[in-house]
Amino acid sequence: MQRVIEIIKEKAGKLLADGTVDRVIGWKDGEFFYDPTPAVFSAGELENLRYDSFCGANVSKYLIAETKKEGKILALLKPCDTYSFNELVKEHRVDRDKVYVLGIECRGKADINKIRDLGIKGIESIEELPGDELLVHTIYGDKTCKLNDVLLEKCLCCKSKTHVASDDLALTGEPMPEAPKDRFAMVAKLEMMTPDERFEFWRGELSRCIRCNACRNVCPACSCLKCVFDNDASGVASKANADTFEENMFHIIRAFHVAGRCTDCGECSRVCPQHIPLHLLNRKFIKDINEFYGEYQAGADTTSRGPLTDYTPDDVEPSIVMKRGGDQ
Amino acid sequence: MSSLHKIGVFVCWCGSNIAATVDVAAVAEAMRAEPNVVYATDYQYMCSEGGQSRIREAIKEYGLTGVVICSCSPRMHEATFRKAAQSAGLNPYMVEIANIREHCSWIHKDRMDATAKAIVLARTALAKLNLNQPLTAGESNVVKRALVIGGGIAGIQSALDIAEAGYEVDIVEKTPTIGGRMAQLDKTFPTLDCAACILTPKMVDAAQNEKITLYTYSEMESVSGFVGNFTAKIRKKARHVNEDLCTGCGLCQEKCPSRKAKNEFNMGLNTRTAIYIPFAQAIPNVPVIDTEQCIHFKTGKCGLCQMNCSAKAIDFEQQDEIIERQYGAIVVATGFRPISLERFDEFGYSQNPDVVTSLEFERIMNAAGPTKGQLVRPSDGKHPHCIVFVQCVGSRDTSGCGKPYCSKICCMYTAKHAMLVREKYPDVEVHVFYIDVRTPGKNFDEFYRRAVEQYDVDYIKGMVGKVSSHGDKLQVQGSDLIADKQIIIDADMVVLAAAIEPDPEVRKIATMLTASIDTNNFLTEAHPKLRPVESPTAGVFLSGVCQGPKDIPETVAQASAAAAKVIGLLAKDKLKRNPCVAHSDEMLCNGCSACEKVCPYGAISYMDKEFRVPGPKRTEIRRIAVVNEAVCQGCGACTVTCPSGAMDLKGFSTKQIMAEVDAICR
Amino acid sequence: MPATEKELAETIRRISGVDTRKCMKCGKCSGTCPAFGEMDIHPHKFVSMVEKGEIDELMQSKSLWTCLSCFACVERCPRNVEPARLIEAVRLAVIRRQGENYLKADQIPELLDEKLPQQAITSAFRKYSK
Amino acid sequence: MSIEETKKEYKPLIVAFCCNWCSYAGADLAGTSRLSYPADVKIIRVPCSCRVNPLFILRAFQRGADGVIIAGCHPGDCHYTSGNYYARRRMTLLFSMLDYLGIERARTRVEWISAAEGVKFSTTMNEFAKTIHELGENKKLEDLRCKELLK
Repeated sequence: MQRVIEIIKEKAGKLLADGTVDRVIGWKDGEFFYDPTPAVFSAGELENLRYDSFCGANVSKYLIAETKKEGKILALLKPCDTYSFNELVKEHRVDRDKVYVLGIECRGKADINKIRDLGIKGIESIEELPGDELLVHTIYGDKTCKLNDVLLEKCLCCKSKTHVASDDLALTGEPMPEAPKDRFAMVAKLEMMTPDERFEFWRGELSRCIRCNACRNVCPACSCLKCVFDNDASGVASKANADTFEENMFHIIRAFHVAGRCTDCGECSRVCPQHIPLHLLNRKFIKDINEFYGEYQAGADTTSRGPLTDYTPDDVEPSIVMKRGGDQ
Repeated sequence: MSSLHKIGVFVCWCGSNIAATVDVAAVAEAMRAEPNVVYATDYQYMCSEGGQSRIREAIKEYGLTGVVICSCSPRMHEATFRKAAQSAGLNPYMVEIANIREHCSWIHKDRMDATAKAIVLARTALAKLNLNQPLTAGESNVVKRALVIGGGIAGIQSALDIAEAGYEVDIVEKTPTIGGRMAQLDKTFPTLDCAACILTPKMVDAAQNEKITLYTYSEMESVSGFVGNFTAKIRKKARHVNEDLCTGCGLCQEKCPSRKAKNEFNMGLNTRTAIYIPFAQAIPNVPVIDTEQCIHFKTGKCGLCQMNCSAKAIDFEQQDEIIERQYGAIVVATGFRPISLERFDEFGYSQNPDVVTSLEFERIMNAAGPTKGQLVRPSDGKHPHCIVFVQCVGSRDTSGCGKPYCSKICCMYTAKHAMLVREKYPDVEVHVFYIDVRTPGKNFDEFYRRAVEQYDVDYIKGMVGKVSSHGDKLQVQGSDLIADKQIIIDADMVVLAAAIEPDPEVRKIATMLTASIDTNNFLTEAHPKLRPVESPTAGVFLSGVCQGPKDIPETVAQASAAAAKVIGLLAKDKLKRNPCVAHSDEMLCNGCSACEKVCPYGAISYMDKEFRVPGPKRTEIRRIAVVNEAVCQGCGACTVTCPSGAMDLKGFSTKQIMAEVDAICR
Repeated sequence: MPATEKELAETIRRISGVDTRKCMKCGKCSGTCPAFGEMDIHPHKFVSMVEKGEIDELMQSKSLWTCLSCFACVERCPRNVEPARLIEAVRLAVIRRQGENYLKADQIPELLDEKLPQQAITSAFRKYSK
Repeated sequence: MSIEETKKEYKPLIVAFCCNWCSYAGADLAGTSRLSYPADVKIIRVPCSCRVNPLFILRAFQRGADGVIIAGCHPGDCHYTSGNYYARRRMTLLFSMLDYLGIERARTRVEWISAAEGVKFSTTMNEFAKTIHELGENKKLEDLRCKELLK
């Protein structure tokens, strides 16, 4: 059976050759082998294109800048990336006409930390074996592990294996496994804690924040020309955490700004160097939106109104917060 | 920026209203110590000429760049102080009010607490003022044409007055004729003129006035725009009769074989044909085909009307027409209807045809009504010998079945009915159950007393508990509170003074106009006492019962008052706009369209604009939001939905509100 | 037990949950009452007496026990004043004060009437006994 | 009670955002009707409840507010037709988030108060002030740095 990277290269090559697109956005080797980096390739550079279990990065945000340029670009989008892509199209941030979307197969992406957590030390490189198995070359010899045991958080709760935007697909035909985990389980667990326990939990998590802004920079919804936190005129500008409240404020506002627009792509948590589970903030908003205003998946289409730019006269009152689960 | 400010603070005593609880001198002293404050004083009445001249003098003497006034609510005197500042050469939007009366001295008793709070409020106003920008109100044109929604006496009077002043007026009436409720009435209190005799000439005037255009059998489709520049779409429903050709001969009506429809004009007491003119004096005197009843529309057969019409006016193919027009002002005169009595089983209204509402009774007494003015029972056509009137049916009712308010007109029309019955039929015994008889109005109480003293109407202080059928009689059980007795009257007819409610259409229209409406569906005034004929939405005026229960004289007075307001507006060539509008910082705007989605006025549009950027390309095209300042009303919904903070509101900017928060939490 | 009539009136308002000030004195309760003829004090007067604090007279009235608790007055009142609830509360006050039941079990046989529904007896017993 | 004691008595700081058309006018009516509520409540006038940015609320807490209340026109009665509907969604989600972060739920509140509801304004503020008084000082969200600056 043909590997997906070969299908991608073949299709990309053809599209470049016939002039449909003049460049391709995908991934190339990064600093470390487990850290492939989004990159743009022109014809003739395709041999550097990489796609494997570590290509978790979502390239859709790069299309904002890319579609400002001349010509058409081929975007390699995993199913979850297509949601971000749609949301960006909806918000007029990406020019749909300048993108050729190749929806690519995804079997879930690996988290290097989870491989390390399995006790595998001195990792040098990893090879993918058929049957969703990973062959790990270490300085102590080769080890194997199951991809399913080392999935990224966002893949554990994969929202869909369907491409919601695509001009063509690159699939091997093998079924893509569905998500094994309920994505709101942790949110629900937190909700059932006492406020003091929740406060302690978040204090513990958020106080680790070093305000590196990685979450913001990677987030496809955080695509403002200038972030309010960088804008002196906004009155909330701050680059560093000067006190215990700053990171609360930053993360609440950031989550609020993307509420109703966040597709739950999970990039914020993936890139956080402090391993703060930032997706739990976004998922709280998503869970509330679903419960209060009906199921809504940002990026499922490019036309519907987001829940925060919409209303019904019979919406729940804010006092519902007083009546919900968890002790007070 | 803020360090360049020179601010004056003026603390008002409001006589003892503020000074009794707030140490005004201490407030002035505390403010004197604040940065940027170069002058602070207190004075007995800041709003008086003396107070205002102090402001003007201080602005000149100290070269003030801004003024904080600690006084009553800005809703009261903000405009006064802005004017005073402007006359001394200061931008009127460089004035901020600290509300130390309604929000402080009047609600706090402890002098220390109140003074401390007054100082905080003054500092808050100062913090905001430090960030104020001088604002200039833009101007917009005024379309010299008015729209009146509703063609009852209120709408007709407003339209006539506006036309009299020389402006074009359109009346939109949903029924096939103008005239409204008044056209259904028999006599009018307290003078007992016949309603038709005084109304129909006005209807004719409206029809013949060249400045007035009537759109009957028409409904409002949509309204957009703003004061001076509304755009309305009116749906002129298909009458299926060509208005230009029809001569109003009425032959079609005579020939129509479909005769089962309830006659709305007679409150369903008799029937009418499918093609019909609601009543003899209807304007326009052109019939309408009720397509639900018409045999041609139901089966494709018949067509008798068409065959008999020598003017060839019947047009089965006629379609609804949408008329789009610009207006400078809109008068709402949508009127009322009696409430449904479904929830008042105790009076047996639904079970017994001889229990009628007052409006039905009005039709029975009317010479042009279903009984030709003969007082007979609807059930058997017999002459009644005893009639019981019940007042306050569904009015002043907080149980949820009726309306909590007093319907205002029932006491008088019940007295009128009682009197008319007794005059025409002295053999009929008349009893009136009342809770209170409310007769404020010129010659009103005299009128009611005449019913009692001259016409011997039996007024019983008490309420009816139950009406039940006993043979061909109605047994009315009620209390007589003066005698402390429960009494039973065997009556032939019972007349219920049902509460009135605004026409339900008004809610739809209020939404179109963004005019506020209260829990009872009455339109809200801009000020209950001082601006009673204006809606809080600029350019929308209120006429008649849509604003609150009222009788004909009051309705006409309000209609003329609304017309005067409209004339005042249309007489202007330009209108000053509210400068507190949204604006978007194009350097921050992402063009994401979130603001457009939440804007209730459609004031935001987008454009592609070329921007300089670093790099080899030098420029790039970006999509940015643009606010139409003439349409924006300054709610600020866009400012919060904008993630980048590009959208801000002049006069209530993010920085200003943050500064207020900081000042309060200092 | 509250000492003064005024306090008692307050207690009655509280336990009945009736706000007597809402009454607009229309008399619809008395116009509705099927037991009006049996009463010495009529429903509308009940409300005003509680409002004025004239509780002692009320407690001794015949009406207190002739009210059928049919709740017609409650149903019809346009202001949600609920006179019958007030009457029930006064009744309760009497029972509490006297420490004895108005209706005793051994009295029931002599009151029995073929036409009387069982439920009425049970409900009366519940109402008039502690 | 000596002056010292008065000073020590806990005075909560409550920020109330009131829309110009309904709730601010309701507050005016409470004043005109002399319906008292604690001086702890300080009102900021905004054109509409939809002008209230979550930033303002967080900022108030950051600067030491113990409670924040937003008052607007009743749903359906907004002067701008729909502003309070948007505010309702925003505030529901924001309050739920604050609760999720462990901040006491009762510190934030939204009330719909019309221009005619002076009594409701006063009772709401009395109740809210009482709740906040019982909750005590807001320690979870306060920015200590701001307190330091004051000293």
